[in-house]
Amino acid sequence: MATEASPIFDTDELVINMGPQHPSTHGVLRIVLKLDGERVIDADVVIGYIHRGIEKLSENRDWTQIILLTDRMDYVAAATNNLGYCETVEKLMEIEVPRRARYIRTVLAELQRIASHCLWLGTHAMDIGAMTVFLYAFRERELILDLFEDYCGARLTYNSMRIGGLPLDIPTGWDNKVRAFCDLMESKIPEYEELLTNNRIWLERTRGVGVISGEDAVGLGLCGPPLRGSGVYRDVRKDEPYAAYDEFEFDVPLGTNGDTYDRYLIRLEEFKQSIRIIRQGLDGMPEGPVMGKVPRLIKPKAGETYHAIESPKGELGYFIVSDGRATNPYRFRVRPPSFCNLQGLRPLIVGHLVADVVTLIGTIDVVLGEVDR
Amino acid sequence: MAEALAFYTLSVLILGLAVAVITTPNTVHSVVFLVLNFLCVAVLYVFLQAEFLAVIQVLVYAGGIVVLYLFVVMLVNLGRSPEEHQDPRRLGLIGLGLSGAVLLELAGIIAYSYTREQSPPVTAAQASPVQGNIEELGWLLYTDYLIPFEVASVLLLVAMVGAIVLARRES
Amino acid sequence: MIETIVIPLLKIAVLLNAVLVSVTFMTLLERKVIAWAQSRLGPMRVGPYGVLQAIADPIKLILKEDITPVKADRMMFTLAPIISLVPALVVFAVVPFGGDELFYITDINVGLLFIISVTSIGVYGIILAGWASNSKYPLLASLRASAQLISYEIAVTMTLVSVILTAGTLSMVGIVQAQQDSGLWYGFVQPVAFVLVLIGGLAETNRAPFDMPEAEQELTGGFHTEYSGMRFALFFLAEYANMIVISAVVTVLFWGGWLRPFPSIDALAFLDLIPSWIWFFGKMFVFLYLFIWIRATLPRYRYDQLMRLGWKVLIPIAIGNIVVTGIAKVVL
Amino acid sequence: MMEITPAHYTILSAALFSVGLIGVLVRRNIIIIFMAIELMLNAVNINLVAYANEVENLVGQVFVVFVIAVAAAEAAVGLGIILALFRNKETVNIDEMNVMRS
Repeated sequence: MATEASPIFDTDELVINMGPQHPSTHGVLRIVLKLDGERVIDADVVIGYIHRGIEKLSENRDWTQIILLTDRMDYVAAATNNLGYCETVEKLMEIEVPRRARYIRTVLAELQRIASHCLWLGTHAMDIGAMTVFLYAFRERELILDLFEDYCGARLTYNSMRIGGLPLDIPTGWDNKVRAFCDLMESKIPEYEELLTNNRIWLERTRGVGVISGEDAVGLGLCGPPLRGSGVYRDVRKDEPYAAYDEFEFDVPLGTNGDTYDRYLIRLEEFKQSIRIIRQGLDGMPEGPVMGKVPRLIKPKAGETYHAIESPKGELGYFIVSDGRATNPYRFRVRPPSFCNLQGLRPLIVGHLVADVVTLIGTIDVVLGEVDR
Repeated sequence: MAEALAFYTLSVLILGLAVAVITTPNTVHSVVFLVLNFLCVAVLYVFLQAEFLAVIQVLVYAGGIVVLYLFVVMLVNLGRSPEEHQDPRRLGLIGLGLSGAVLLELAGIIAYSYTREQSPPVTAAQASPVQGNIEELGWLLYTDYLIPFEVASVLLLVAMVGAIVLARRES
Repeated sequence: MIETIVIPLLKIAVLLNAVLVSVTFMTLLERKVIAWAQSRLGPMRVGPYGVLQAIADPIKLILKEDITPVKADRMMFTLAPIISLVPALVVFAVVPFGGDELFYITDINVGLLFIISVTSIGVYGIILAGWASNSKYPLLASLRASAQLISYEIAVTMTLVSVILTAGTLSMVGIVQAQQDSGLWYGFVQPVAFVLVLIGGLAETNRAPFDMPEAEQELTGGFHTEYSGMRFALFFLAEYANMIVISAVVTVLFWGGWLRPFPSIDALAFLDLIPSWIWFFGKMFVFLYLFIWIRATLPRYRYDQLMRLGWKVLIPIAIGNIVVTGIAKVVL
Repeated sequence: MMEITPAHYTILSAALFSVGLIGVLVRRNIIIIFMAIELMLNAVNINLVAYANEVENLVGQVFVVFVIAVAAAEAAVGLGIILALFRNKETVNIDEMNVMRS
């Protein structure tokens, strides 16, 4: 009887409102979907539900206070936000950061990348229905949060860096804990791969879904794993090295098809590359101070600068203007990778099925706190 | 006694549900009443020693055909009730009267036939090599009624193709 | 009078209670097993090792406010959960839990067909729930669900034909006895049919990886999004009762029902010391565990992939299986 | 009254048939009309099964199998037509479906 039933499904044009309260829009994203049966014929991505005015707030805080505001943008990767901001101000003020501080910063940033990717992997797999991967990934993320707690006392919003270096040196024995974590993490990655990489259903759900060509990806201004998934070589860590990345060896994984599966493989590979960087950082950790010579009152001379780093989600840039008189920025603007990647969502989901919409929200890895700021 | 009780209960249910089907303004409710009606008819078949038909009634009618109706009712999402527009040439009362006449006529035929002497059954029970309702039915279907059976299957195939062609949208 | 009315009624009462109680413990089992698979503990607070959670959950659901949306169709909104639960319970009438007459309510000559046809009524519960909620997500989910159920019902029914051909009877007790006579469980005679029925059963009970109708991540909760309290609990009961039905049917059809392993080998006769119903429940438990295990492991299929699997893979294989069985039956 | 004869079934069947007929003649929703036709088919089936039981001959039941098959075919095609009509005319009222009337 159902032979007749299948084709008649696509008679109605239905407008449904996905979010802002929806279990898989990763916070408060809202998508107005126009459906033809199960197929999406148009989508309207609505953002702004978690706008807190971080940029405007920052223009009324002094330079050090802004660090803890940046924690609250990409709240699953606070350390990289801190890093980007501090480096921008250092660039503006031409402060030399001690080598040890740069090493520790790199290690922290890479740990943060693993934590962020763990969260992405868990929720992405959960969206596609593999609920066990979610808890496995969160189990490892928990260990990283413990490491951060050991280092700075906080588990989510670290406020872990200062302009000119770091507030604290690493505690005794911390490097061994990190090494032990790296070994553990390396043994856990095959566990994820076993559940997903060669799983027929996972392949069917991700391969050929949300394909975006390299040209289109560049045209849409994508960055980070979604851009590299389409085979475009762009990684701020390599192109414009910051912190201590120019001293380390690591590979930048590239995709070929630009589909969801490629983006998944790339992020899995980035786990391994991050572990490699962390190990190099710990092994080659130089002795010395962790704080550079910074004036007591931070007051950059008039000027403007843009500085970008590679956050787990892509190119995170800060554009800061100082008028040279006040102890707060004249203009503070963030280029959040999630926001730019979210641009790609509409072209990605049009033409796909409803079930793919959640896959595609997952694959571009957005954090709404960063999109809306 | 028990049989009579069951028969009258079922009859009341079947007729009541049938009336509900054709009088309910909401089409979805109509469909649900239709399902219940078919289920009652299936129970009636069990009383008539036709277990296989009872099951088929539930499986094909209630579980298959009526689901299709429900689909169509849900897809044909009406902005206005079809009863709002009436063709002036339509004569509803005459329809009602005609139906009543048919009922009377049927009742008359039944009453008349029972005033006459009962004729003996046309055919005696056919000797069948197998026992049991399903087995005998299967035997009949695959021996005496093989060709009608095949024709029915072709009919279903044709209907399936036809339905796909009709319901499909030109793209 | 006692023979025809009291004893069957008693049996029905016992069976219904047993099913409902085992459903509540099924939910606990599911939570525990999935928790172990995910290296956590699962419910631990109520009673020792969280055992009483199975009782706490129903109490919570009963006490919760039962909300009917203003724009919902009241009658159908109430009727839908009942329609989906009743068929799930009715089919237990013909499931033989043991060899003795005490262990089944009735053995009718169309037992297997009865199960197929009665479960096909359950789809109305889902469609009507989606329609009566008067909300878009449930409607979408219920359309998905009904198409899925009907498609897989065809696949499963087609597959069962080959089992019926092998057994030569439609009666559930008869099928087990046929396995006893042939000395082989049909799982070994009809392995393809077994796999097909298992896959189809997963799909018909809306279990992972075919749980699209209630895909929380896509459709916020599926056809029962608007339901709460006891009416939601009825859907829940129906889903788990259906799981038990599928496990029982697979056990009867393919794994010898209440028979011990290798029923034809006399050397293993000491296994008969274990009562037949324990064999039955043991086998059933394996399949229930398998369902939960699959849910913890696999991602979810997409709607179109699911339909493709049903129509282009399962049904052709099922038809092929019928042909092969028929030829084998004639040749042997 | 207490003994149920085929006459009882025939009367039930006649009544059911008439109800179906009223539905076909009076209602204007084409889906309801289709359902009324199904009711009429069922009325006929009841009759066939009742007499098959009475004369202990299964031919009546065989006929019911065919009726059900035909009903399935009719429903599939009929509902396909309804959908096609609905797409073109946005109505299920048979009074408005008068394309073939000159």
